[in-house]
Parts: sequence; structure tokens; C-alpha cells
Amino acid sequence: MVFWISAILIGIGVYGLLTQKNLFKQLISLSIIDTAVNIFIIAVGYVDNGKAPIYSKAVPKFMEGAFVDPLPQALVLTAIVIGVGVLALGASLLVKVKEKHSSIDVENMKGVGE
Amino acid sequence: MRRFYAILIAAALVYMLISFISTVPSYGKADLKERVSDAFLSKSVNAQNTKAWMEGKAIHRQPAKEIYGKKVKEEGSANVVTSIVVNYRSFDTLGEVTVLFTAALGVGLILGGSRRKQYGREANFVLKTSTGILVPLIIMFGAYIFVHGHLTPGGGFPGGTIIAMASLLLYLSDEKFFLSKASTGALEGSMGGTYVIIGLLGLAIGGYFLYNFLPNGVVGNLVSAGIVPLVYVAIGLKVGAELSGLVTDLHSEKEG
Amino acid sequence: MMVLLIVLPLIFAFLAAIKKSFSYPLLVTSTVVNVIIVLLLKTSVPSVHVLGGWKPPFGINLVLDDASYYAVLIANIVFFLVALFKETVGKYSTVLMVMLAAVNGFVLTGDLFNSFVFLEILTATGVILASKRENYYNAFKYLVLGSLAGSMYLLATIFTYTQVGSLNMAHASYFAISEKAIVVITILYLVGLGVEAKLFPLNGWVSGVYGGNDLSPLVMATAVSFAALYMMGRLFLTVFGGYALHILYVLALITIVAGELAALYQKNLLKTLAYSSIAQAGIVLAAISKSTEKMVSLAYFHLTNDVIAKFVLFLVATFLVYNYKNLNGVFKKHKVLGTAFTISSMSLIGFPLFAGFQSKLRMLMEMFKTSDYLFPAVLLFATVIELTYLVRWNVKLWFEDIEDESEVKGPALRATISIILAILLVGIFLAPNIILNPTTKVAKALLDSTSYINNVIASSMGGM
Amino acid sequence: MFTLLVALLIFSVVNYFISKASWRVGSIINALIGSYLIFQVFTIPKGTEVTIGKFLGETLALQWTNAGFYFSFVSLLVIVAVMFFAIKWLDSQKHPAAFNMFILMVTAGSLGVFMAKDLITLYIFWEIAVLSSMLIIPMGKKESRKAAVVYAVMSAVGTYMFLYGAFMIYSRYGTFSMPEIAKNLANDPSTSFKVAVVLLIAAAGIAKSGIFPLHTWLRIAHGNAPDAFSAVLSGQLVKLGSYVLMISVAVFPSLKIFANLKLYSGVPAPNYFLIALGAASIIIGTLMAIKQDDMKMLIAYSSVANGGYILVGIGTMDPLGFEGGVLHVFNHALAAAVIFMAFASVVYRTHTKKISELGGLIHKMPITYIAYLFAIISLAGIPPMSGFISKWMIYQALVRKGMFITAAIAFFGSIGSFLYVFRPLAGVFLGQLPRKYKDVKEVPPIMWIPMLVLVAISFVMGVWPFPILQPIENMRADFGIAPSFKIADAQNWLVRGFSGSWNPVIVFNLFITGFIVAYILYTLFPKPKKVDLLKPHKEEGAPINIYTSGEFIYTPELYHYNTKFYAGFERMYEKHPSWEKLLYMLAKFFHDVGEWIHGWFFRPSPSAYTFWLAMTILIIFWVRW
Repeated sequence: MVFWISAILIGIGVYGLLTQKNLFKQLISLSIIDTAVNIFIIAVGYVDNGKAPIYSKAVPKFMEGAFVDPLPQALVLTAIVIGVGVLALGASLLVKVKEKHSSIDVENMKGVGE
Repeated sequence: MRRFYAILIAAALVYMLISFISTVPSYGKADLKERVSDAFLSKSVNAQNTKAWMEGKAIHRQPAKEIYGKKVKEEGSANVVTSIVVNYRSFDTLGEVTVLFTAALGVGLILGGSRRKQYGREANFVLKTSTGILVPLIIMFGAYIFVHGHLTPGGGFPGGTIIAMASLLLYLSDEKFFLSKASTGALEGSMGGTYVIIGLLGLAIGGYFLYNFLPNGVVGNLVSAGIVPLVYVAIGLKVGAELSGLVTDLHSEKEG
Repeated sequence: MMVLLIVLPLIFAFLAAIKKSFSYPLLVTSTVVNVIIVLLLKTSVPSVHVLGGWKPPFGINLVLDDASYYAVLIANIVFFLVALFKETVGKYSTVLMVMLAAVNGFVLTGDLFNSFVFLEILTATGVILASKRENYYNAFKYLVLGSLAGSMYLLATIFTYTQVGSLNMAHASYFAISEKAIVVITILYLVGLGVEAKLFPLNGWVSGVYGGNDLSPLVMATAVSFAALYMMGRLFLTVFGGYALHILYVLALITIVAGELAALYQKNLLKTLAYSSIAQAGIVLAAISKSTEKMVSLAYFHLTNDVIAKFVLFLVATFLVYNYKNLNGVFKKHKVLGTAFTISSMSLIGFPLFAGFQSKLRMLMEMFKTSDYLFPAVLLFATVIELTYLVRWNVKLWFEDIEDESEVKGPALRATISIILAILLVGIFLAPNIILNPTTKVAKALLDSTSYINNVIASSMGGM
Repeated sequence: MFTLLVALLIFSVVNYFISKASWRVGSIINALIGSYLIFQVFTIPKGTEVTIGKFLGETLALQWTNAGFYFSFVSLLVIVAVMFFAIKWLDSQKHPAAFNMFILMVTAGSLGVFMAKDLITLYIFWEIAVLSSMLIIPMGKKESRKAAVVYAVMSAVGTYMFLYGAFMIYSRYGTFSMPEIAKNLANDPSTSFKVAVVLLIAAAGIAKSGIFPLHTWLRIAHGNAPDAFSAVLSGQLVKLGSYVLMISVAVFPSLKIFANLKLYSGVPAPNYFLIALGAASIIIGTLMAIKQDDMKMLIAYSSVANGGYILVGIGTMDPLGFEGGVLHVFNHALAAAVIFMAFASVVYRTHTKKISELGGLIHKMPITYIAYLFAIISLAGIPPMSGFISKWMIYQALVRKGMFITAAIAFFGSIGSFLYVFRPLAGVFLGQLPRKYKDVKEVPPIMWIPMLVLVAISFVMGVWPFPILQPIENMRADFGIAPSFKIADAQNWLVRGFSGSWNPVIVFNLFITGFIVAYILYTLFPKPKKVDLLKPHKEEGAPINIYTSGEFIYTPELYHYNTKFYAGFERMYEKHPSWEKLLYMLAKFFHDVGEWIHGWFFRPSPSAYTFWLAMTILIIFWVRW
């Protein structure tokens, strides 16, 4: 089910990228796709009844099936940060696009035609 | 019409992805024995025989063992995700730090502001006062998060982000507030450098870049897991400085 | 040792963040040091560096074999050459250092997720470089496409993980992935990497990024392009040996034709060259997709020639475009630059006396030997079109009557480097083996996944 | 031989720097080197083979054959003449140093082509010749820039078809060496392969020698190249094409290769096809030449027609036809070179190449006039010049083979050539001298001597053709085309054909007699008087009301009788379809496709990129399942 959600989220992101004329909305669509992929990654590592992979007094022992897969979580951590970086870059570019082309709407931008 | 086609395409993509998903083990049925994760969880990477493991003949099954509160020779952080992020796959994290570094750098270069942007609206009294109270607490909380990264959920990235929240709060509450680029840059650079230097020390001492050359201690203790807390502190400060710098860039404009 | 290639530029970049005014000297230092390290590394091919001492497939490992060594060599030399141009580099020296680290990491890494991380750094730095000279919208377009591709790449990596159980390339190569899963994985990788490798409908960003300013084409069209195409070979030949190659072949052929035709239409010098670089990437990809040792070797031989020629072309073209309003007859004022430009473009077309001839003819011959008649026909057709626009530009730049009377002082460094590289192109024609020997090794290394796997496994047994 | 070529190539670069210091020294050195080369080609023993080296495991080699000798000799004659001509002519040019360098490269490239033993060597030197000539062409006037591009593209189309053919051969027989290929082709059972390969190889020749579908570059390239270089282009570079055509039908013995094919008029279908192309070129070249007002373009079209003659002659693979075709190479080379040099001299002095702007230069430039006169006599194929012999041989062969339509076309072309060569003669040299050229002088001796030397050679070979026929006979023997009788019979002073024989010396004497009689008559009749062309305008003001032969005369130039010289004749085909336009349409088509691709895939917004990315995944996904 979670897989389906992530697939549908990717679809939504793609839909957004395809239809939105506002560049910032496109950036957000991109972010949705990122999130969808992250959800997928986390979902891939889920084990039924598994706990968060942290040893503590409550779960001091390594046992088969006791924990969910920690590796996807580590990957997602990285992926999220990368997403943040890209988002920040994109946003700052859009600030400048707005300055230069007077709009961030694809149809109203001035001086982008070749 | 455009939307209709877009829906069609998106639907086709979703259909395709769902058909892809059939190749993945169904939700909740992931078998960690077939993955490297079991070795991470049981902290027994060094005990594995690579060739046999890859061939799949080996005992993928790891024996159950007590870990919390014990001295584990291989790895010492209670949080396994942290042990992966900062130890087993620390190089990824170096890359990750670099991405963030690049983003901050890029935002600085693109926006190129050098003085505080004035919005012309005064923050209200509640915000101002509470900022004064909250900022030290937030910073402390952030520091707590990344110092305990190897024990509890969290770590350098969340901790750093929380610290950056503090500076964001300061920006929101005060039109005059401006962090100098030089200071955030210096912290950022020196902390990034620290991370790399820790790695290089590992290379010098153990022969491998990012080698854990400090004793692991007892799993669950604050002082344990070798270089992990050090790296996480560096990352935390670096991310904090970076994101603060990013916030600074977004709130600044060009001279004149 | 090889990890220094990635780490040193990185630490220099961090240092540059502390003191901005040191960034350019640091860039020069790091590129020089890197080139020296690469040259020293020659003796330790093949070797594997296990990061943190965590043996593969559990930890991350860097693999230096003949293939990655060659790619690293080219990339570092390119960065060294770019670093010499202080004015062009401008404020972007820190970015270049990060990018250098990323290129090296992308090429050397033996881990799929790690390669994703470096790919993202490449995209991010590429976007920053592209935004130079207020080229923001094109940079944004690249960012969107690049991070979409990144998502695909990441998805593919995760699918691989669920199948293989690790992220290690050697393990993925070793593991018999089920037929159904490998289709999924290769499609996603093809799309994800296709954006950087300039595969046809995914290469819309190229003209905007290469044609937008004077710095990004110099590194993107050469070092980054080389790294991406290297990774294409690494993934599709070594790791997923043989899957999806026919799709790659078809797309590559379309890429060639589309790139050349778009270049024919272009009126802007930089964009023309950008499209030509798309077409060249198509040729390389088509050759890679044949997956025979000879063809792969020729693919990288051709790529090397293209990289050298493109470096010279962009070096000259960016100088011209950003110094003169009207380009008619500018080479009358800059004879040396003009000569280098002409030699490089002739090499690109494949005239005898220049390097491109060697690679193109050999490729044709090899294709005919394996009785593939389609690729040569496309290649020759593309060459005719390529010749049309390159000759048109050469004639325009050399012979048209000068309209822009202003005269910019002759750039001595640019002229020296471009003419040296141009002479190198002639040298490669005379002695193709100086490039062919290493590229043959590259092809061997890429196609021989067994020894790749064995290297990695051995590293986990006996250490470094 | 190889050292010679390499030395030439290296020295060409050296010469650039010498010429930078003093281009005159450079061009004198060039001329000396050229002269030395002429002697050199006689000293190399036939059959010498030199291995250049290995390429892809195949040996590249040069071989000195009879054909190579003949073509090299003809080429060098033209090139050396132009080199001497250039010593003075170059001072009207902007890039003398580059000219000196590239013309030496052209020489090296062409010699390499004629010496090549295998197709790859041929290709390499071919491209060197193309490349260097391509860089000379744009040194001319404004239009020449475009000309260079058109030239390069057309040439490339042919060349890459050639290359494709060469590799097809290689993939089948594993060799590039021409003698071996000839052997293998003769024994190959697959007809379609042979036809394809021969036509692909011939494509390079078709493009280069300006045969019908790819002839359009001649007009623009010859017409706009630097004037003296047009002589090399038309006289020499075009002959590279003829050489390749000869390879495709004679070196690869077409009669043997296509022995199992149906014969049309005694020649196999592929040859017949080539002959048809040649015939088409004759028609197009002649008709278009008649129309031209630009004298260089006029001769450019005549080169198309003459290329057609050569192809028709060689294509018949008949002893006489072959000899005629090959001899026509020599005749046309010399004639075209002299004509273009004469034009170059005219342009050198008057700075225009429009026939309608010139006139009456016979008084100012008599030597140039004489050179031009004799050259066009040879070009039109009138005895006693050597042009007659080759055309006669070709007619003989055509009639004998029963190709009456082709023969008729050839005759038509011959008559047409009278028309078009007369146009510049009348327009440039005869008639009234425009006032602005009243101070024009004859060109200096260093420019007219090369012209006269070439004319003299052509003349002598017309009277006594046996020295030049001998190497052709050797060539013919090499290719195994044996006649039933001796064609060139030096002992009896006879040139034989199927329908009879003739003695060139007697023919020459007859013509000289006729000329003397005509001259006597000319001196007896009263001399013509000169009228000032501009006089009526000066006296009467605007000459709008003047009306003559259906035209209003708005400007004095329209008085010139060369304006619309063949108007009546041209009207007959003025609405002809233009092949050149068709090719431009093709080019435009590719350009438009490029625009379309650009607009759809490369320019658009992030949405469109996403669209293509999604479509790619979906299409791959759909294709795979």
C-alpha cells in the first residue's frame, strides 16, 4: 500500500511538472517526487513488527526480525539533505529569474525566447 | 486538454511504477538476511566472509547477541542508522555534507547579497521577546541532538537544522540582525575541514580513509563509538552554519 | 591514495570557504596536486580502496582500474587546464574544486548509492556554473531535469538494493538479478544517467548550459561529459552487462541525427558546439552499446578526441563570443586561436591529418566488420551535416569582412593552450596508439566484470 | 614517393611562414617546386610501390601506374602554370601566404590520390586536397564564402558515399587494395552488391567532377573562387573526380564484373546509367552555360558539360571511347586552365567578371585574347587544337556502340559549346571598349607566359598527338581494353577510328591554309570604324526614349550588344526546372527539421523536458513488454 502511495505521489509530481506554468510550483512538484522516492525507500526497508534500529535498554539484543532495515533510513537521510540542497538552489535561481525575466510564470517571462 | 494529457501520462507512469513494484518484496516482508543490513545491525561486518556472502552460501543468518551495554569491538553506537551514516557509509555522508555545502555556496553566488534586506515591517512584541528566550534553548537542544546522535534518533543534520532555526528566528524577529558571511563561512569551512581531517587521520593511522581510530567504548554510553560523535559534532556545527548562511543569503540583497 | 583525489579538492574547498580570497590559489594548488597524484597512481592500477576499512559489499569502496584511471586522468587534466584561466574562473573556484571532487568520486566509486550522491553534487555544481553570467533560467531548467534524473537514478539504486541486498557495484554485477527486475533497473538507470550523458530526448538542457556562459562548457562538455559517459559504460557493461544495450543503441542513433540537425539550424556559435557535442555523445553511446572490446575502446578513443577538440573549440568560442559583438572575420585578428579552432573542428569532422579521422574511420571499419550497416550510414550522414555547419563557421570566422572593429588584446595563455591541444590532435593522428592503448585497456576493464568483481572481493580479504 | 608527398605537406607549412615574410619569394619557390615535380613524375619508374604503413591492420601503399602518371602530369601542368601565374597575380589577393600554403597542399593531395594503391590512401589524400582547396575558395569575393560551404558539402556527400562503398568492399573481401578488389569483384556472384559498390565508389567522382545530380557546386565554387584558383579547380581538381570515375569503371573492370548483366548498346547497365548521367550533364552544362552573364560561371557550366564528355567516353569502356575520354581530361584541363587564367588576367586589370560590363579588350590585352581564342578553339573541339581529337574519338565510340541518343546529345553539346565560348569572346574581347577601361594594359609577362605555354602544348598535341596518346594507350592496355586495330599510329601519322582514320598534320595544314586565305581577305576589305559608345547619351541626355529590338534602353550598358546575348535562344528554355533549387530545398528541409527538433526538444520549458523524460520511460517500457 505504501508503495502505491509513493507511486501515486510520483504521478502527482509529474502531473504538476507537466501542467504548472509557475516555475515555483514546478519546483514544489519536484520536491513531491523527491518525497515520494524517499517514502518508497523507507517502505522498502520495513519489516512487520520491526522496531526502530536503535539499541536501548528496552531492546538490548540483536534478534532476527526485531528491527526494520536501517540502511534505507540512512540512505533517506542523505537523500533528504540532497533534496534540500537542490530546493535551495532552485529557489535562489527563481529569485534571480524573477528579477531578470520579471516573472516566474513560463508564459509571462520576458526575454527567454531564442 | 493539456491537463488531460498530463493526467494520462502521469497515470501511465503510475501504472508502470506499480508494475515495477511487483519486483520488490511486498511491504513489511523485507528479508534482512538477504541484505547487508543484518551485518550492520549485528555489528558483525568484519566477521563476514565477503565471497561466501556474495555467493549466498554463507550463514546469512546472524546469531542473536546482546549488544546494548556491551563492548562491541566493531562499532559502538547504539543508533544503528547513525552507525551506518557516520561509520559504515561515512563517505556518503561526506558527499551529503558536500551537497549542502555546494547548495549554500551556490545560493551565495547566485543571490550575491552583501547586506540585510529590509522588509519594512517590525516584528511584534511577542515574537521579539520569545525569541530572546527561545534562541538559547533552541541552540542547546540542537547541540543535544547532535551530541547524542549515536545514541538516540537524530544526529548532525537534524541538530544543525535546529540550530539554523535559531538564526532564522533571529532574522524574523529583528530587521537589523545580520550574520556576517565571514563567520558562518569560517565555521562551515573549518568544520568541513575537521571532518575530512578526521578521515585523513584514519587514513594515516589505519590505512583507510575515515577509519575509526578511536576506541569504541560501551554501546549506549555518551563517550563511545569512536569518531562517530566527533564527526557528528562537526557535521552538526557545519550544517548549522551552512543553513544559517543560507538563511542569511535569502535575507540579503546586493549593495546599492 | 586514490581517495586523496576526492578528499584533497574537498578540503581545499572547505578551506576556501573560510578565507574567500584564497580560493583561486587553492584551486590551482588542488588541481596541480591532483594531477600529480593521478600520475603517481599509475603504478597502483588496479587497486581498491575500502573506505573506513569496511569491506565490500558492506562498506563503500573506490575502484581504480584501467577504466577509471583513464577517466580520472582526463578529468583532472581538464580541470587543471581550466584552473589556469583566472578571469574565466572568477568567483567560481570553490565550486570548481567541489566539482573536481565530485567528478573523481563519481568515476572512482564502486558503490551505487555513493555514485548517486556524487551525481547530485555534479548536478548541483553544474547548475551553479551554468548560472554564471545571469544564465538563470537555463540553469533552472537544468536543475529540474537534473534532479528528476537524480530521482530516477535513486529509484534504480533502490530497486537494485532490494534485489541484490547491497549497493555494491561488484556485488550487483555478480548477483544474478531476475529478468524482470533488471529491466526495471536498467530502464531507470538509462533515463537517470541519460540526462548527464546527453541521450536524446533527455538532453534539452545542454544548449542552455553550454551556450549560456564562458565557464560551464569548458568543464561540462569535457570532464563531466567524460565522467557521465564513463559511468554509462561502467553501469551498462560492467554492472548490468549486456542489458538494455539495444535500447541504448537506438536512442544513441537518434541522438546523433537530432543533435546534428539541431546544430545545423543553430545560429549561435556556442549552441552550435553544444549540439555538436550532443551528437558526439550519441556516437560514443552507440559505439558503447555494441559492447565489443574494439568498439568500446574506439568509443572512448573518439570521446577523448572529442573532449580535446571541444575543449579547444569552447576555449576559443567563449573568448570570441564574450569579447566581440560581431564575429565576422575575427580570426584575422587572432590567427593562432583561429588555427586551433580550425584544426579542432576539422578533427571533429574527421578529416585526415587530425585525430578525429583515426577514431571515425576505425569505428566505421569495425562496424562493417561486424556487418552493422546502419550505424556507419548514420555516422556518415551526421558527418556531412557536421561538416556543413563547422565549415560554415570556419569560413565565417576566417573570411567574412570584419564588422566589429574593436580589437581585444590577444589572450596569450588561451592561445598557447589551444594551439598545444590542437597540435596534440595532429599528434594523435600520427600516433593514435598513445590514446588507443589506454582506451583498449579501458574497454577491457569495462567489459571484464569478472576481474572487476575479483578485485573488489580480494580487497575485502587482504586489505588495501 | 611517400617522402615526396610528406615533404610537400611539411614544406607547405614552412612556405606559409616564408610567405608571411615575403609572399613573392614563397610563390616563386612554389613555382620552382612545381616545375621540379613535373620532371620528377617522369623519373619515377612505373610500377614502383611504396608502403606507407599500417592502418587498422591493413597495409596502405602507393603505386605508380600509367594512369597515375598521366593524371599527375596533367595536374602538374595546370598547377605549375597557375603557380607561375600567381607570382604576379597574387598581389591582388588578400591572403597570399595562405594561398601559397594551400596550393602546395592541393598539389600534394592530388598527387597522393593519383599514386594511391588502396582506397583508404586514396581517401586520405582526397580529403587533404578537398580540405586545402576548400580553404582557398573563400578567399574570393563575398559570395565565395557560401561557395566554400556548398563545395565542401557536395564533396562530402560524394566522399562519404565512396567511403561507405570502400568499407562495404572491405567487409566482404577484407582488403582495400584496388588490384585485389578488381580481382575479387570480377569473381563475385552477387550482382546487387557489385552494382551498389561500384555506384557508391563512383559517387565521389560524380560529386567531384560535377556530374548531373551533384553538379551545382561548380557554378558557385568556380564562379566565386579566387580567379586563378578557378583554373586549378576546373582544370585540375575536377579531374580527381574523373580519376575516381575511371577507377569505378575501368580499374574495376566493369565489363568483366557485370558480364552476367544485360547489355544496353553494348555496355552493362551500371555503365549505361553513368553514361546517362554524363549525357544529362552535357545538356545541363551546355544550356546553363549559354545563359550565364558571369564569365567564370559560364566556364564553370562548361566544365559540367565537359565532365559529362569524359564520363561518357570512359563509361563506354570502348577502346576509342576510353581513350577519347581520358584524352579529354588533358584537353579540358589545359583549355579550362587557360580560359580561367585569361579571365583572371581580365579581372586583374578590370575588376569585374560580368561579360556585359566588358568589351573590346582585344586592343588592350592582345596576348590574353590570343590565349583565350586558342583555348576556346580547343574546348569547342575544332581542329587543329587537341580538343578535336578527343571529341572525335568519343563520337566514334558512341556511334559504333549505337548510342544514338547520347551521340546526338554529344553533338548538341558541341554546337552549344560554340555558342557559349563565343559569348565571352565577343563580349569581353571584341566589340566596343567601355570608356572606363581605356587605360587598361596587358598583364605582365609572368602572367601571360604560362597561358601561352599551355596553349602551345595544346596546339602541338593537336598537330602531333602521339606523345600524349602513348601514355593513354599504356593505360588502356593496363585495364585490358584491347582494340582490334592500332589507334594511334605514329609511324603513319594516323589516328584511326572505326569509320576511318585521319592525319592530324594534314588537317593542321588545311586549317592553316584556310586561316591564311581568311586573313588575306580580311586585309583586303575595308577596316571597321570605331564609334563612341556613350556619345548619344552625352548629346541627348536621358536615353529613355530609345527603343531597340523590343527593349527600352534605360542605361548605356543596355546598348552593349552583349546584353541578353542569346536572348532568343534562352527564351526557349527560360522556365526550366532548377536542380540547384531542388538541392537547396533539400538543404532547407534538413535545416527545418533541425528547427523542429530544436523547438520541440531543446528549447522548451521544464514541463516539456519532463514530458520527454516521461515519454522516454514509457516508450521504453512499452517496447520492452
